[in-house]
Amino acid sequence: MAHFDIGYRRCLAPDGRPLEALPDLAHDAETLIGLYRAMVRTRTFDAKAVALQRTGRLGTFASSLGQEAVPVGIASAMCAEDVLLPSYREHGAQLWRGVTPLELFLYWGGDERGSDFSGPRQDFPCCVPVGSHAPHAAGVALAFKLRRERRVAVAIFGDGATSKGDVAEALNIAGVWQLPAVFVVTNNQWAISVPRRRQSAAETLAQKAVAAGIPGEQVDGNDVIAVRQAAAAALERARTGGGASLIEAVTYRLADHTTADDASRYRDDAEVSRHWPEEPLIRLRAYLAKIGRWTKDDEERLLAATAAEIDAAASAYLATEPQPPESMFDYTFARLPTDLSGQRAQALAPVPATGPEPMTAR
Amino acid sequence: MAHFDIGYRRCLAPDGRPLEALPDLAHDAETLIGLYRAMVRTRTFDAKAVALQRTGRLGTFASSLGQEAVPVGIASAMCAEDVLLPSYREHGAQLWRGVTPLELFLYWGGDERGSDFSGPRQDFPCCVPVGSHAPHAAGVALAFKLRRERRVAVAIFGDGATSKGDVAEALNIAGVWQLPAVFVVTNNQWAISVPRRRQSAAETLAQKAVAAGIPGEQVDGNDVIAVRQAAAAALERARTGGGASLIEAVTYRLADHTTADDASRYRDDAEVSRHWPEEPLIRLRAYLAKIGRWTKDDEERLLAATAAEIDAAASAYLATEPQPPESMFDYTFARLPTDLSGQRAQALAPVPATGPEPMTAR
Amino acid sequence: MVEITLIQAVTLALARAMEEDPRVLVLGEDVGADGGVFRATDGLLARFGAERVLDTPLAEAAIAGLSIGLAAQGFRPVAEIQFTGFIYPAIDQLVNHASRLRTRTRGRITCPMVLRSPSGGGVHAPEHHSESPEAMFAHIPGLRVVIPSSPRRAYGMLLAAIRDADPVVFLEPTRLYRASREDVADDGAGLPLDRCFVLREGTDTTLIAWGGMVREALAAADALAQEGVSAAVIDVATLKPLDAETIVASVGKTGRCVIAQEAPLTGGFAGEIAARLAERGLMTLLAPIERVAGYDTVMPLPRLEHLYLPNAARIAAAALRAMAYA
Amino acid sequence: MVEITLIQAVTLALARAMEEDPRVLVLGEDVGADGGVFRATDGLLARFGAERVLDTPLAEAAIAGLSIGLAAQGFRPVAEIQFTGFIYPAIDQLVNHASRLRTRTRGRITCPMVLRSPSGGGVHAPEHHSESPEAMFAHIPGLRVVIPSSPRRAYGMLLAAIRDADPVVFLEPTRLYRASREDVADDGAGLPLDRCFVLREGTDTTLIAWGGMVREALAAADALAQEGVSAAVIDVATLKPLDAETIVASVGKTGRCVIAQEAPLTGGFAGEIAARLAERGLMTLLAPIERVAGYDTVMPLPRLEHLYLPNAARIAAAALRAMAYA
Ligand SMILES: Cc1ncc(C[n+]2csc(CCOP(=O)(O)OP(=O)(O)O)c2C)c(N)n1
Ligand SMILES: Cc1ncc(C[n+]2csc(CCOP(=O)(O)OP(=O)(O)O)c2C)c(N)n1
Ligand SMILES: [Mg+2]
Ligand SMILES: [Mg+2]
Repeated sequence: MAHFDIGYRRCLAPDGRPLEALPDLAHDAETLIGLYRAMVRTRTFDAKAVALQRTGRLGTFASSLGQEAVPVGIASAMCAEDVLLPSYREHGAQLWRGVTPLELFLYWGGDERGSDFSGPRQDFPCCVPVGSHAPHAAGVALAFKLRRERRVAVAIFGDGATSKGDVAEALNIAGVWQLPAVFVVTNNQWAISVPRRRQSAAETLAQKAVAAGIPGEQVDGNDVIAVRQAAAAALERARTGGGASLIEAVTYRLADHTTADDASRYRDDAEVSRHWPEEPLIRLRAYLAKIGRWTKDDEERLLAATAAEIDAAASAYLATEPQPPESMFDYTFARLPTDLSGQRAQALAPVPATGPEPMTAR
Repeated sequence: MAHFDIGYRRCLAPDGRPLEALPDLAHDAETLIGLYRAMVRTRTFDAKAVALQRTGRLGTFASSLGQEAVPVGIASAMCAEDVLLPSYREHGAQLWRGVTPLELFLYWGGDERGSDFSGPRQDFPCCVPVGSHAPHAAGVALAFKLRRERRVAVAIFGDGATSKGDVAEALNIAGVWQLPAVFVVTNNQWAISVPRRRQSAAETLAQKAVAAGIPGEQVDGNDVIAVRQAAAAALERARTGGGASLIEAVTYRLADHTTADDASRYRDDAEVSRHWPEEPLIRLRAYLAKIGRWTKDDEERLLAATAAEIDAAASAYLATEPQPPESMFDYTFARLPTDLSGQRAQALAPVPATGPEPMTAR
Repeated sequence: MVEITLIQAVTLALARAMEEDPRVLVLGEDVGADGGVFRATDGLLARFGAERVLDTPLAEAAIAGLSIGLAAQGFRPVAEIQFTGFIYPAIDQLVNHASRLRTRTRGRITCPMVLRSPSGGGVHAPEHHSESPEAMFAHIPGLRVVIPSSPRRAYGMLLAAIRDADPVVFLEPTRLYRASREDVADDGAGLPLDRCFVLREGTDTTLIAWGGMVREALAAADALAQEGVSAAVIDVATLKPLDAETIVASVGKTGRCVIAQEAPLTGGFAGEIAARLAERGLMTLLAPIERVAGYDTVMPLPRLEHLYLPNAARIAAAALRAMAYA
Repeated sequence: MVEITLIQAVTLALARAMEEDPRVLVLGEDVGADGGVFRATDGLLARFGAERVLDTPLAEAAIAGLSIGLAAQGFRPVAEIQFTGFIYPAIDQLVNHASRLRTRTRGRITCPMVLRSPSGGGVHAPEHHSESPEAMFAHIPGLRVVIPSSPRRAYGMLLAAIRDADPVVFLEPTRLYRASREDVADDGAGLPLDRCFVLREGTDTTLIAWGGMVREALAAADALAQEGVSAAVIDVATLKPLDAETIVASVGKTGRCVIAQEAPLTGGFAGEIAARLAERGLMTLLAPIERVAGYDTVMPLPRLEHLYLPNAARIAAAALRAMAYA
């Protein structure tokens, strides 16, 4: 016989009211302000990216509107030497870890240099094939374990990803090898048009951990304090030899799936409206205001500064020349094989080429 | 918060002593004798197949020695119109359902006609790529559900298979769509050389069900009464709209993985010896003897009859001419495409071909 | 008869097939209320209900595996893989099961299923959304591989694929989805799945293409005509089983050819066609067989995509190179 | 120097690589105590310990994915997929990640990993144990595809593959594992991964093969010699990147060729080689390019396997057909 419990963690109510005994973190206003700034920065980046896409100056983009507490909460609990393996909706975590807004714009603008992070050099690039980075996290964690480094691999993916075999395989291996890895499910209730309840009959997604014999926990993903606490606990466990765990952060995707999506085809505006009051910025701002650490002025200054930073990055992005044609070839292998050098020469020859078409599709 | 329990079912102790309150089935001696006969028949088939392989007259073969209670217990709880999706070690279930020993010999002898079952026409052939038939079971079950048929798809696979993404994907889908499917893990403690504890940190394999939100149960897989009871309950649930479930039958692989394997490389003989007293035939025979329904004479008559049947099938197998060369082509598509008819003609032309090499490798 | 796009033709064929055969089901990610990310299944949920239009969980291997189970049970599943960049987890099911259930069971269990997927680049899509892996599928015995390149062919070939008794991988060139319109009669008429389509006759050279490259080949033929070169254009359309006859016959007449594929050169299906010609048409060739293909590199992200994609200019240039021979 | 088999050469190379580079790890199903089902990793666990020889759970996609994570972190994982019939679930990781991490990150993250797998038929193995899917891998940009066909080449090419900075799919012809012995010096010398091996010079025709077909090509050359036909034999060995020069040069001299592959004909790598010849060597060809291949059918179960597999006789017959030309 075996028994399992899946816990749920929440520190602040949606209106910012503290619940029960708050963790120490909740009394560390400087840190909370840092988290708030990061969430605002993420939202500002998202808004700018959507605007650029709408005006044909960026490719298809996946906004994290309303989910900012998850990537920020997770990343803020990580050490610099840990490795992040994000999916495509974790700009918040990437920005926290030092990926620059310019790099992110480049990536989403269709330029590989955007994944050549100047900051966290070992972090993985965005993973588009859903869930397929989960096994990489196990591999990175195995590397840490074998080298006896106190580092942790952190993979973030969505509720939809939990249906993928890759994720189950990775969790299982991380479990049996007690790897220093933390897997985070950003349950934003939707995988494009498929609602959470039609993705799995599991009452929680945290219980995917049970299949792997690792701890699983659900957390209010709009409560950045709770997310960070859960992440800190999981990271600490991983760092000290306690093995892998799974965190399900329950949030809501307020935006369309991507700029190529029209969510009104499959969900009511009313549903979206119902979730707005629960979004994470309101909550932390209200709490900070309640404890006297955030004013309207602070807010305005922050918005202005963030907008200026992101706008400058956008301008730099728009001013960036495309890579030269040979860049197509020069990173395929460490050394260009003979068989490819002919193709390279051909591509560089002044052959007639049609110009780039306008950026439209998804 | 969510809670889960994984139960364990056992009816007879290894020495045949009844435990607690026995189910009705345990008092139905005719049925039990049928189960006993089926297990003996399975073991006889296995022994013959190994003997044929050892003498170069059969291909690589996977024996189910010691695990007979699982396939027999499961198959005996199924209805004829249910569909079985076996892996490669479920001869016991196939034989129960009407696949003939001759067909099984043909299959393991390298002849496709062995999968053209005369009996259960809709049962799937053996599945060699581990776990890859689990999604087929979900598809078959979906067909039943859509047609509103009271039928169940039953997939059987090993402890190793539970690490495969396919199995997790299939369980999850069967869960969310409440499909009439039963998934059975034959946990025989080994996946070739990898012991159960190094396959997963999960305390039980039954708890893989938790990830899918379906019921999971552990059962003593050497206790055919318990296996059949568990199967009957899961089948009934599936048949009456209650959805899918998972049964972990805990048993032990007494044989080498296959005839190509040498288990002494990775496990002690002592471990194997320790498990012999728990094997399923002893147990049921002892119980039947205890309740006065099985004698030495019965045993001898059964062994003789079974040996005669299996020997006859082996002779028929050995006397079966190979298929004609055109059989390679004639089942590739419903109608032979022009592009293939040229190849067919070429293959049938009296081209020089080397003869078959002796059967050796794994 | 109405002028419709290729994607609309796909929808029309799906609806027709579902109308005429209750065994036909549509399944995949977002095929229901969303109508598919490209709208291929738009309106089908409303019309045929949730038991025939199934939104699956996010699991491509299982989508293929489910389809196999359904097909084995007599349904005619038409599964959508959202982009071919995500089809790879389904390959195991295609190779090891879908394509060989018939042969493994000597015809007892069969697998009449269609796996549809938008394929190819040219639409400035994100990473992994511009793949052209058709050659991988064309190497799998027991599978048909079909790529339509016009609304009419999409309609007729999809109907034929759904009606076929065996598994079909049906790749739809994303960049042609809305590229042009054509009159398509919703008459339920299928098109053969073992025949190339000669789109244009010609005497000097034969341009051979499929999918997104067909439009480029036609444009190249126009350009060549300006230079006084008469180019035949063949849409291969069904890669497997291949209609080598039509190709060999055309090249037999013209003596020259250019085979265009969007996929990376090495190991692509253009190689197979070139090999067929080198085996069977060698003696009629006047010039080397030219292949115009993607480079053996990962397709660049959108900003440089146009430098990667073969186009009419490259095809025409290759044809002119060949014209330089006798 | 000792006479060893191909499988022993694999073991020797693995041990050597592990000895000389602590970053080299071996992982896969049953690679530990069991030493691999073919014994490729025999003795490595005892010698290098459980932190460098890892028995994985049964999950091929994850084996590839783990290797990617390890490689990104600077390890040099050598993963075993037990049979190529079970490699398909790993394709997604190879296509979408291993082969493109370098290009996606402009060289920031790389993926020096080797995926080894016994490949091909001819050993009377069960279903799904006789696959030859090399062409699928050879179509993936950013991947190397290597198939040794002798103990020495197995040793040298495996060492080179492990030392290579990029991912390599290393397919080992099962039927050659114990087919013959050869002196192999354990000198740590790698062999190039971008070069074909000319095993025999010849003047009338060129026999081109890889893997299990190399032995058949050599036997065919012997048979042809008896008929007075001088056949060069080339072991392609590295399919990607392809050394087209060596092949074109040989066929340029002989004017005729037979390309032998065990895989099904259509979409196989022989097509690529034929296409290269048709592009670059066309004008020197005296006869059509002959391909001898498996049929476009699922490989039959062992009882009929010998009827399916291309062999020396079929290769020789094709060569003689070509000899009939001028
Ligand atoms: C393997 C794979 N299949 C399909 C897709 C197409 N796709 C992109 S995002 C998405 C939904 C993902 O949902 P979820 O995992 O919940 O993440 P979210 O987008 O909500 O952040 C799908 C189906 C993909 N990228 N990868
Ligand atoms: C996908 C896949 N990978 C590897 C193999 C090779 N293989 C055959 S059986 C086996 C072990 C299976 O173990 P388990 O699932 O416990 O079943 P058992 O053999 O014990 O019945 C392996 C690795 C395979 N058949 N399929
Ligand atoms: Mg989601
Ligand atoms: Mg087992």
